[in-house]
Amino acid sequence: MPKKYHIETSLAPPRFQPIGKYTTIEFREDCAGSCRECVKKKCVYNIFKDNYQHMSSMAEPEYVYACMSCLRCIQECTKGIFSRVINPEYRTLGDQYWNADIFHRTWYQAHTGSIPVSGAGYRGPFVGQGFDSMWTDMSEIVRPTRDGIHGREYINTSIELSRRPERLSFNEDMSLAIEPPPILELPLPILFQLPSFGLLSTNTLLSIIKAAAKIGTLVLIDPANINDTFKPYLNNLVPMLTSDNYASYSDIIANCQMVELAYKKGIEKEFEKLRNIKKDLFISVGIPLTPQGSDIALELAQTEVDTLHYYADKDGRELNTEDPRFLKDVIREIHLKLVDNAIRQKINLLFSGGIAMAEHVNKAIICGADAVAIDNSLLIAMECRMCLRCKDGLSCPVKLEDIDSEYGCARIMNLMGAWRNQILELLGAMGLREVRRLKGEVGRSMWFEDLEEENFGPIFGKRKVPSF
Amino acid sequence: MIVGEQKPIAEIIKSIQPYRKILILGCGTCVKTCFAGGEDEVAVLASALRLSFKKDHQEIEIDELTVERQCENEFIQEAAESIGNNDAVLSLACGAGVQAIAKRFATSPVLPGINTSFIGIQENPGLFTEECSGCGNCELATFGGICPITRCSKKLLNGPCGGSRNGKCEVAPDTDCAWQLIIDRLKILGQLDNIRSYIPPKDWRPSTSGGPRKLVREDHII
Amino acid sequence: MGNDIKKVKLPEAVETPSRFRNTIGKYTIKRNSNCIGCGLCAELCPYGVHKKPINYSRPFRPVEHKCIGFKCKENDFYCIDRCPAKALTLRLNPIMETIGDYRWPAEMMLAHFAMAETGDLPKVDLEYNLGNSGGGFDKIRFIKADPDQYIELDDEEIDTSVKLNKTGDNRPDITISIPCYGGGMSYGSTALSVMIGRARMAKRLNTLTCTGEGGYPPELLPYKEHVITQVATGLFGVQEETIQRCPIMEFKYAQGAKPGLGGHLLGEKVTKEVAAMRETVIGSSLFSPFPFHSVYSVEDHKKHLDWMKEINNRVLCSVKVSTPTDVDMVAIGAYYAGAHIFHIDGSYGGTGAAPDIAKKNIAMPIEYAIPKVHNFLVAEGVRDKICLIASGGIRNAMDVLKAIALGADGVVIGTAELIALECIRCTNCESGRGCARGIATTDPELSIMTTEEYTEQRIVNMYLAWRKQWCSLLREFGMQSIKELVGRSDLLVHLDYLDEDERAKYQPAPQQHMII
Amino acid sequence: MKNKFTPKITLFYCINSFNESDSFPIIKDKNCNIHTVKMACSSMVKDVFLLRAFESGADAVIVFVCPEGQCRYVEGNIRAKKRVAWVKKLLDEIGLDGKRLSIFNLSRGDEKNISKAIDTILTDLTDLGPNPAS
Repeated sequence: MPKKYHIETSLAPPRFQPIGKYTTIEFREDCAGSCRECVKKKCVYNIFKDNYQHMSSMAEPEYVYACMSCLRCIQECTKGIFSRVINPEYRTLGDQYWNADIFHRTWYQAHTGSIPVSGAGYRGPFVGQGFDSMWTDMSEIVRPTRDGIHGREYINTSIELSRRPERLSFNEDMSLAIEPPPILELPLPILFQLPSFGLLSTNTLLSIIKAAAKIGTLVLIDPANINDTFKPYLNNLVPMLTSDNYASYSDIIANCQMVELAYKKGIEKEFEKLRNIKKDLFISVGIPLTPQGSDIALELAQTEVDTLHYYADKDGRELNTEDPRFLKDVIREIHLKLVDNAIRQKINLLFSGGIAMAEHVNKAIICGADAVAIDNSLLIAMECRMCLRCKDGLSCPVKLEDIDSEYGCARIMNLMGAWRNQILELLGAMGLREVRRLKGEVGRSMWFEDLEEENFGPIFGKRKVPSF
Repeated sequence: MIVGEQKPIAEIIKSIQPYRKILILGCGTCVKTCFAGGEDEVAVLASALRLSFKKDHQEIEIDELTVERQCENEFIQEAAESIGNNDAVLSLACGAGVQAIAKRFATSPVLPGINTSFIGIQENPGLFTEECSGCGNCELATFGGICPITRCSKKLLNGPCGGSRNGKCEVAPDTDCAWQLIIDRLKILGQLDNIRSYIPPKDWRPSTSGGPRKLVREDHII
Repeated sequence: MGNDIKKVKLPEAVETPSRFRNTIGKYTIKRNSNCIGCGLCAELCPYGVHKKPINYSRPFRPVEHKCIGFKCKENDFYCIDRCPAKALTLRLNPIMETIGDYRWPAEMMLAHFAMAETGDLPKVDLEYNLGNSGGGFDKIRFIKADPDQYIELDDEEIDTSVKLNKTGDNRPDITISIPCYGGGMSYGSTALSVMIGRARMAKRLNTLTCTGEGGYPPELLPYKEHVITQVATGLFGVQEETIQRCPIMEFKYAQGAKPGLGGHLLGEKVTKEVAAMRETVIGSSLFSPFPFHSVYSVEDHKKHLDWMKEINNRVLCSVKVSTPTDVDMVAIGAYYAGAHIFHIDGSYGGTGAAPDIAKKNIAMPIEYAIPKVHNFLVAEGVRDKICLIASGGIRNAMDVLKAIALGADGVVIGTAELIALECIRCTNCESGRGCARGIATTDPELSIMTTEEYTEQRIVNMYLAWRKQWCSLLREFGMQSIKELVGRSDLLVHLDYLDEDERAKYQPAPQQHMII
Repeated sequence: MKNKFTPKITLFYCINSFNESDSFPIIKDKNCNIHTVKMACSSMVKDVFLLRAFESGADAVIVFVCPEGQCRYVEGNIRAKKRVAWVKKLLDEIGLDGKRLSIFNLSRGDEKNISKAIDTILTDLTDLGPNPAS
């Protein structure tokens, strides 16, 4: 039996009271006191009890808690003294793309390592921007995996970030006539990179790096940030270099598996020099995701690069353009351009920016990515609220800079464990045994525009509102 | 229920002066209902006292606890440990509650934090009125359910005095004349005849004048 | 119209108020301490918002969910203006923004509470036909009917029945009186009183309900002619006799909310009763695998149907699948295997517990799947030989009609029935002790919150209210039977497919930003 | 007591009376440390919270509530006002001076009055001096 890859999870409760979604408002004057039916005592989730304990132990008032919204206190209070509002803090949590719901789910996963499960049906909009306008397929009857639960651990999520020869050739004695390039395999199609904000103290970084080392993935990191504490983990670090500065980091490069070079025209000239520092070095080129992305891909794919890493903005959109497209469409374009030129298999495509939920990983891969890199999610896993106070030099409400790296590592591992299980859920439903099979498998997905045209077109005619 | 009102804070401060560790003990029944001694009031008083002592640079430690009912053994037990840990108990219960604590805890000083006002009801949110004097011999049946002993300023049993004006009492003009209420209500009930009969002078022996009262239920004593 | 119109006898609507002391209203009314207890408000309000019992000196706290709100201002009984002490204040209830979601906004839920309470359409101005999801049913409208088409018929004269056996295979002609039947909710997933109450409802309305996967509790036996037995991948609680006693058996391949993922009943939920029902061991986790381990092809599938038909020679077979890209191919496969009913469950459907990632992302919404399957079956020339049933995200009476016009014969309803029982979609069905509102739970303290009578009558009431909406639309289009509506997608428009001036003629799609 | 000091102020506000992110600049420029507590409705400002704010060292406590008649819960701001009055009395009794606590009816974005309200407090505080119980 093949060895099963598994991400160890363990409970890692939050250090700070997470921002709850609801606040119960209480009109105490309407209650003349000692009701034997008091709903506070009967709360199924013991929320009032906890809240009182909370209140009496706090120097400062804390009136917000995580209510599970069954509304029973509101509906059963004999005096009707309760009402409920959405916690004002919750409203301001995150932004349009990184919304409060994503925070809650990420916190939950980082806390428990479990995948978010709930009752009732889907609660969100019919369709949304970007990844929210595609659905993944499932196979109704015939499936190669054994079954949904027991077969799942055999689904393979590993990917490669090393280039492949276009074809093999053999000598007359059937021995290989070429030397195949070395292979870099990651057990998970997810890499880590650092967000553009946050208190990235040694502790914070160490949490991320330890987690990467434990689950066997890589962290993209500015080499200036690599201090002695991180040296034992160099194997899991990918220094982000420029053609101007890499020479001064040769000692680091010599100990890394992979490096990333910032794109500029003619960057391929540096590859050989880099490999002179370390033979078999895997090289990725970091490219901002712009409308020129696919041209650059085609150009670089001919070179000795292993991976192209495209950076979208934090919401997964193109940079430097008036009308930015979303990752979903750009990945597809780049992927197809390489396919059309019969060179897609040679290199690997890595995308980052806006990967906020497990489903984004599958969907990015369906669009044609080999892997994705995540950033903000790593901090959110460590309780970050993305309040960006740190950008103004203000204190962090969850003291991210002081995080214990073992604890931070556990939170990130929990998140990744939960994400991987969700990736498996989707793969399992599709009947796929390998995440590599998913790459560019658009046929195993359903896109909003296609579904509308195919099923509504014959009934309603032509869409007058261009998508949404 | 028993209606009470918190004592002026200055008086409370004075009474707890000799002690450094105080338990403020609330009562979750009557005095909670009149916003004088429930959890919330305990918390407010504790906070105010801490502030007051800190302002004067005095040391004080304050514990907070509210039991369901201070006048009942079962509930007092819950407080035993906290009472033992403190120098004194500031009880926010009615006089009965304060004494119940004093009876159970022989060596702990108990201080009252509440003035027990009367037996009454909440008429409207925030308005409490006295309804019963505990006179020991209930005559409400005669008076249509309105007590002249409690609610008539002069405690008249045989009809109103001559001072009733527009349904208001001459002693306290913002108070309804109890006799006006009695007569109006008896009219509605068709029992106006009730007040034709002469009510003899009230026997006050079952009331407070007879010394401390005691109620013995033989059937409950084993 | 001739005299041959048969009148339908409908069950009686019985006022069945909320189980909870305080109801939730769109509006909130506060009575402050200026109130002099004159009771004028109680005399004035025809909706029963204010109550002042005889002999009681002051009005009770207002019954907020009955208040019709600001539009009452025009009436001479508007309590806010008439109160002599100016003691009343009317506001939109701020709690509304904390309830509901894009698919089931607060107003749709409150309206269903009201329907389930009264058996009639709500008097309060609530939007109950459209959700806020910004697509699918929420953007589809019926065209304005030609006034000449209108037919004058009583509700009792309109036929809303659906024939479930169209094959002509000499098996029973089961006909249900409304175009809806109840979705599978297993023993253990809901309170037993809810399960039995739903069966009683099915009997009263002459429709069906379904056991779900988890066995056939004997309490259901009195209603056995109205109970579908589900055969799902775990085969839990499936016995020869449960198949012998049922009018319809349902082969569940997948559930719309979690397509392609099996089920998993946690060990702690496998109580003595559940274990006995499922013929398993107490306390050990139960997996419903995916897919049927004995079905890897249409031929395997046919074998199963034949097996069922052999065990019970009057049973009809339903095949329940979710909605992948090739759902049309699966449909035709099911037809050739001998299914009477092909049941597609869309991806936005309900569940007791499913990974959020599955609920949102796997398989297509039902709005696409219905025309896809319907048109394919038509093209194959077999559409009139199989009954097409849709489910998964069908929330209200208009959704039912839209689904039928898109090509379904009828629908299966799950969530809406629970909403009638005052589910508020808090989504915690499985967590902790289960449903805090006593619906989807077997916790001994919580599950006694619902009774069979309550369940039965609330759902009957809701369907009676729905039926009024169905009849009114059918009348508009001059249809005497709901069967005439099947596949009439020409009567539908989609707002996004209209020019702007044309679109303005229809009610716009609600597009409110929500915090969910 | 009249030495210059940087006052610590705790500000409770109802979200309909004040928007921290919009009006933050006003606060930032004042010569004081302001700690803010956001409330969904001003009726959530219980008396004990006001006292606890003083206990944790505030020199003054301000409550911003929405204009009268505009509370979404009808009476929330009136309740807040009454509680503030009650706590003011209590503060006077324990000798902490009720002037340290004040309440203002404001609407979102009314920056002139927000600024004025804080200035009033700061002026008062120059007379009152630091919280003697901090």
